[in-house]
Amino acid sequence: RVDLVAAQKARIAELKKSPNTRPHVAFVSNGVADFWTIAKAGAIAAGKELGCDVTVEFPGGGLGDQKRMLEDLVIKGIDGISVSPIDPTNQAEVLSLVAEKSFLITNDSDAPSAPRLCYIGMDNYDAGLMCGKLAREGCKGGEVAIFIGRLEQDNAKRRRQGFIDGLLGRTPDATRYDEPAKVLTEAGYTIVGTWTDSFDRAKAKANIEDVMIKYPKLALMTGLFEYNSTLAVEVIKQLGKEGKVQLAAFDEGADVIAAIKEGFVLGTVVQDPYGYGFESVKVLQAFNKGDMSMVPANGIISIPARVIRKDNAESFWKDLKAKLKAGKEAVAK
Amino acid sequence: MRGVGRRYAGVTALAAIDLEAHAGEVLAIVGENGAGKSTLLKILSGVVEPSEGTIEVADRAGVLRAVRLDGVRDASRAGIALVHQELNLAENLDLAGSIFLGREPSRFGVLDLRLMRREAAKWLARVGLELDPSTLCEKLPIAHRQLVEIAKALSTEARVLILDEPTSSLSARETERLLAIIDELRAAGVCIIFVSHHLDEVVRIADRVVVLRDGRQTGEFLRGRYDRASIERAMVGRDIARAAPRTSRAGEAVRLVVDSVVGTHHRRKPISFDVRAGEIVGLAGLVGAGRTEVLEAIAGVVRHSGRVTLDGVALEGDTAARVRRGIAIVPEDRARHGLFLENPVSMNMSLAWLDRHSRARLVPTASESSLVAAMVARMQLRPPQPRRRVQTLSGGNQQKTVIGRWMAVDPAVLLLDEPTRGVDIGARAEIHAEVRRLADAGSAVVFASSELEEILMLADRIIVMHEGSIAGEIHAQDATEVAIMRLATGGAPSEGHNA
Amino acid sequence: MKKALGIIGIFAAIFLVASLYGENFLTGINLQQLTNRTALYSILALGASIVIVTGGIDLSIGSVVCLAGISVPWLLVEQEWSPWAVLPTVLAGSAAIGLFHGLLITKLRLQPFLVTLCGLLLYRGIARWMTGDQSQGFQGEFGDVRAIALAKFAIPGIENYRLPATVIPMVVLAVLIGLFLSRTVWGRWLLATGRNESAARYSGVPTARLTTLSYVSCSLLAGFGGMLFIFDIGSAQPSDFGNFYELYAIAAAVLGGCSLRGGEASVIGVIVGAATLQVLRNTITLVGLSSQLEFAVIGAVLLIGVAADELVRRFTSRRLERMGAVAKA
Amino acid sequence: MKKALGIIGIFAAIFLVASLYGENFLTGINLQQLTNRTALYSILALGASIVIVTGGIDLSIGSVVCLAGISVPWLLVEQEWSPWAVLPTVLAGSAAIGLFHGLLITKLRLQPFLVTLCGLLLYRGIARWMTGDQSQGFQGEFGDVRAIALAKFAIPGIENYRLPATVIPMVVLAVLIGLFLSRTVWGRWLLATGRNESAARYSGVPTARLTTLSYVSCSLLAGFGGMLFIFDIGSAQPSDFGNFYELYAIAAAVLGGCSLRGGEASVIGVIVGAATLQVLRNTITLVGLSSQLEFAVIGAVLLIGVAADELVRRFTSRRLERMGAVAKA
Ligand SMILES: Nc1ncnc2c1ncn2[C@@H]1O[C@H](COP(=O)(O)OP(=O)(O)OP(=O)(O)O)[C@@H](O)[C@H]1O
Ligand SMILES: Nc1ncnc2c1ncn2[C@@H]1O[C@H](COP(=O)(O)OP(=O)(O)OP(=O)(O)O)[C@@H](O)[C@H]1O
Ligand SMILES: [Mg+2]
Ligand SMILES: [Mg+2]
Repeated sequence: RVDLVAAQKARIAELKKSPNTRPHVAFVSNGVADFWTIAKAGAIAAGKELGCDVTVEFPGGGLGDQKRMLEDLVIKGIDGISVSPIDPTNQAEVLSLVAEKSFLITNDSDAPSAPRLCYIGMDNYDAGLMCGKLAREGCKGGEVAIFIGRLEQDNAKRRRQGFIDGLLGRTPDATRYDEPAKVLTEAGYTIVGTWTDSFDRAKAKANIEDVMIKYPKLALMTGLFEYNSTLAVEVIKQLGKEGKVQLAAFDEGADVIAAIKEGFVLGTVVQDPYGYGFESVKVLQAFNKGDMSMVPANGIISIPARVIRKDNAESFWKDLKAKLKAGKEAVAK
Repeated sequence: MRGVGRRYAGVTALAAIDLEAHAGEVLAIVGENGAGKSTLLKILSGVVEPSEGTIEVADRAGVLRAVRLDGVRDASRAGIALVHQELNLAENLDLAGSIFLGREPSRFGVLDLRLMRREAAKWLARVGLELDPSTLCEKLPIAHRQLVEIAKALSTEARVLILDEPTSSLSARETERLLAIIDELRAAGVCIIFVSHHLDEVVRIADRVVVLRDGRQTGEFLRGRYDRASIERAMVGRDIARAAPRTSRAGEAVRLVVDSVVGTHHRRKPISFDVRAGEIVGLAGLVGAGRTEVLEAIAGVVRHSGRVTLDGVALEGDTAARVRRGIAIVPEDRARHGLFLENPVSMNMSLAWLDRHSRARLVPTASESSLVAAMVARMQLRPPQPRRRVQTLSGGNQQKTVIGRWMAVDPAVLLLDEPTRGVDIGARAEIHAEVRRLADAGSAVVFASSELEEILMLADRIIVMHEGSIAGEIHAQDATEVAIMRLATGGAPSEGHNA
Repeated sequence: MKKALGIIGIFAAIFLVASLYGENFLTGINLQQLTNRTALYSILALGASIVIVTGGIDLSIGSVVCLAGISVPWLLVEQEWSPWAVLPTVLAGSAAIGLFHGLLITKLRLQPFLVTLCGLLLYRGIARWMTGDQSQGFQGEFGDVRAIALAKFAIPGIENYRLPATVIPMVVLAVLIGLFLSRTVWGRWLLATGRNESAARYSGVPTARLTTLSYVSCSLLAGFGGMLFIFDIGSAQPSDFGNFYELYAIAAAVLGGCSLRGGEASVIGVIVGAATLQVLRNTITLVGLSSQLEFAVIGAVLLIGVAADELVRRFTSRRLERMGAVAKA
Repeated sequence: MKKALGIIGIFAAIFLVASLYGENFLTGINLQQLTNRTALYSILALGASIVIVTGGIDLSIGSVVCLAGISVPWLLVEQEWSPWAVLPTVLAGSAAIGLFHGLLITKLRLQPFLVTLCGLLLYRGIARWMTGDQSQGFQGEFGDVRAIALAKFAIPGIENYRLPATVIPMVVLAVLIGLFLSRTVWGRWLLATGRNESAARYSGVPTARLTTLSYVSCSLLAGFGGMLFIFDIGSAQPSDFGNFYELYAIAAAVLGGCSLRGGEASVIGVIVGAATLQVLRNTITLVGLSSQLEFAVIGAVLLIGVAADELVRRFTSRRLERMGAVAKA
């Protein structure tokens, strides 16, 4: 690993003398989601602004698909890849392959043990913590249900743990792990369970409905993936439970933002996927010019999450729309 | 028909046929297997397109007009109906549904079920089937299905009725009835074209007989100007040898014992009989008498109670286990239970042989092809091409293929259900000779046939069945059609014929 | 009806278990949601069963659900079409997809499995490309259009349960298809074609046209179902919306007594089949099993159910046989 | 061989386009990766084709891949079994799954579609439950075991291309299955069973045993394939590993000339079919089409390919008929 990092650095030093005039870099997500289309807009915008070619890939079929895309990109002769590894501990080979033939950086979820030159993003545990605190402010106790697409990816686990720790007011510790199957009763809250849906939205919606039926006194929900929150808003409206069940949301679903403005959702924690895409391309472009100066010593370029509440929802939404529009136009060209 | 011909890749099934058929006439078409009879009829009914030639049909006013028969609908519009050689029923429909399939009485697309059932009952009665029109077809034995098809063709009240071997799976009583119907239709001015290998029927009913050979018309006989032998000669090109009577097998060891067998399928009464080495036993009876079920029980195709023993050892297990012991069964419905239609003749013929002649379970390719070549010659398959798909063979040649499969292995017990259904007279004699040869070598043979003529020709001993039980036994030398029929219809056995 | 008995038994057993062990299973609101879900999936399953009757199969149902469903908010919100234009366009498009399948299968004689598998890939691909992988939603608007699927009708005398509007198309379709199959000429022809295509052809049945019709109906229902799904869910992501729905639809049809060899169908069975799957999923949540176990439980319960059904059937038929034999003797 | 001609033509066309327009398509390293992926998917497709030959279908392939694949690192890493125990256990377990399917299908006469669909749900459910939905990986260890799938052999005289070890099982299996089907009595029986089950039974073929055998082989190969996949990928998530692989496997088999009605197979065709799918996916990335379009392109290309194949076939057979006629005239 050390060798590969050093080798990449040496190649960057080399490039200082003869910079790559128009590098071709890639941004690889960990799946298909709106989150990633925003990131794509950022990456494309950066490519346009900085003068490099950008390929964006969304692997729809899990680990195997991501591996294949990375291999094919390397074969294609790409000049740098920013990837959101699905399972960093076990993807050592393919990440090393990228580092060997190209430049490797990570975004959204980190792979500290891989030979990556830097990580762009934030800590999902911290974001979860923010969401938990938001929930704690708005709801003083009672039954709580957690909805999440699936639990096996690292970022999901950390986000969930952060939420729990924030809600229950524990001292932050990212290594803690509460079994999803166990009912947690602590500090006046009862976390009745965590429900997953493997990205099937009809199923996700059914989960929320079923849980609200099973626990008529449910006080608070959280949807830790974008669509979980969107669907929670939908179900609350359909069952007429506005104000009776609180929701601490995640990500920037349009319906969620609208509901925050209306006032029956406490708020949402948003990351900055646009920033992930933009920074990724910017950093990779710099590497190709022989410049490593923007990488801090700890290798983490932090793009923190934000909490959106009723007061800043409107301005956030306008800004996001503008960025997306610019991204789409860039893709069209 | 003028200059009608049909070619398939590699063969000319039919060439330059000129044919006329008149209203109120019964035209019989005869010929060896593969002569092109079915092809001719299919062209007439719009199922197959001719490669060349034209067809003219008289309209209601009696004026001939050239028609293009593209599909069955055109043909039925022109007043033509066909009963196919092979069964063609959608078995998930009831009898009424089958009879009216394609032209259901309806109002705005909604079925008039009552009218349908009533009409269907009428047509079923016409062919002598006293069944509830709402019975499902899949419950019927093959002969009844054939009658349903005939009822269906009759119900179209077509001006040209075409029957392709309608009697091949019927027994004497149904055949009589069909011939009577044909007579009535002729009197009503319907033009009837029919194909049969049973020349006595042809002689009795046809006004005119056309002989086909290798796709060409080789002879035409008018009523009263021919006899059976002359047709045979025109068809086969030689006289057919009559088999010599066989010697008695009374002294041989008993090979097959059937002891109080009841098939669970149709709940019959217990059946018991035994067969000696070298003996050929014929099962006679009317449609539905239970012959098929007896044969299928022996072969283990249907579950049964009671015991079947071969050479003193009980036969147990499924068909695979029994076939390994030397049982062989030629089923009644060759297309469904006998053949792999999309596969070549060679695969169909060598299937049973392989199991016994493989070394280390490997297919002995060279000896397989020589075996198949030998069997094709022995069964006189036409065309003699082992690589031809069975689907493209004529009905009779398909039957020879199924029988050939078992002839290749010299089974200890050969069970034949309607062994020569659709087989021409020449080939029938050859098949009979093969069966006798097998028996002479010590096998036990049991066969069921609806053709009394065949029973009398082939059997050493005749077991007559009636409504699921054995009505009596007759030795070949005492047997007459009358005696068999009396037993088969449930009448008391006459003196001296009872075994 | 007889064919549906098996699945009705399985359904009853599951329903009983759910009533006993599922928290709040027998509440009006839960039954209301279940009715709604059953209606949505039934519409797909009815479509699948029409194709299965002809002995064919349609693997593209899920992708058509996705493409048609996604198109509705995409056209309304992004392209700003009027609802009056969107709904007919989407339905016509779905029917066109079915026509395309039908023609490939009957004219070119390609295998249905292959054609509709390519369809599965193709339509999802088109949906993803069309939307740029962006999830599509109504953004809180078009409440009036969505009411088609979201409306609930109070039933006098019953508390807490309001009848979901989606039941109406389900019942209408079920009755129509049921009557179509058992009472119309074409339905007859469809059944005959499924069981023995050449027999039907020899009887003058336009088999190619009927087969095509069945694919058109299936895709049309899938498209219609897709619309109702998106109205119900509110938004969807093109890469995962409708994934595996063809399997649920086909499973419901097969559970309901359709044979994949063709020629058999039971409309009631299909609906009970769809309901069984939904009650099972609901029960798993209400009983409190982890959602990881959901798949395992559904698979196991269905397998045990059909195996038990078969064994019961055998046992009774053997008893009948024996009784008959005794009566005869 | 003749059955495989169509897919060979399609493959050749795609390969040509890829060579012309794909960046670095014809490099050793790319061809090496393609060989490896083709080998992995071929193993599944060969299994699928054995079941298809009998006229059956196995929808559980992807889930068996998942369960078997996930079990390997789970047993090695979490349960700390020795590799010598793990591999035989996993293979035996896979075979047991096939046996279970085969018995349900032959003894209880349940529909293969239904049985294996339940299997699809069940085995994935078991995998998810067993691992608690945690992704399983080798955590950088067990390099020696993984070498089974990861080893690459230099070929003297060829640069930049090293032959992936996975090709060995693929070739061995292909040759064995090819010989089995064409040269052994059992193979002959299997084909006969697929063509006409009842005719086979009347001919003394032990059809039930052979059908069961085919399901055992299919699941065994799926399990073996799953092992190779996980060795290759290094880790997998129980909720998505192997999703849709049954469709890829069946598609490869059908493209390769297997008829879903049974009785026909071409081993070469199946492998070329699997290779076609892999080259297509690779080409899409190398040409630089967006991954959103991947599905659409695969679906469209396959559909056009099989349609063209059919048209060519018809045209030539019509010509042959006419030529035959001329020769005779
Ligand atoms: N689809 C086909 N493809 C190729 N050859 C065919 C096809 N159908 C029929 N033939 C050939 O045409 C010839 C005539 O067949 P046809 O079925 O008309 O004979 P047939 O006189 O009815 O015989 P049988 O008495 O045995 O029924 C045969 O040689 C047969 O092999
Ligand atoms: N109730 C039934 N259900 C299903 N199949 C039936 C039923 N009755 C008859 N069959 C079918 O009919 C076939 C003929 O049966 P059976 O043994 O009763 O008559 P048979 O004496 O051989 O008459 P045939 O002259 O028609 O050959 C059976 O093999 C079976 O396939
Ligand atoms: Mg004929
Ligand atoms: Mg019989």
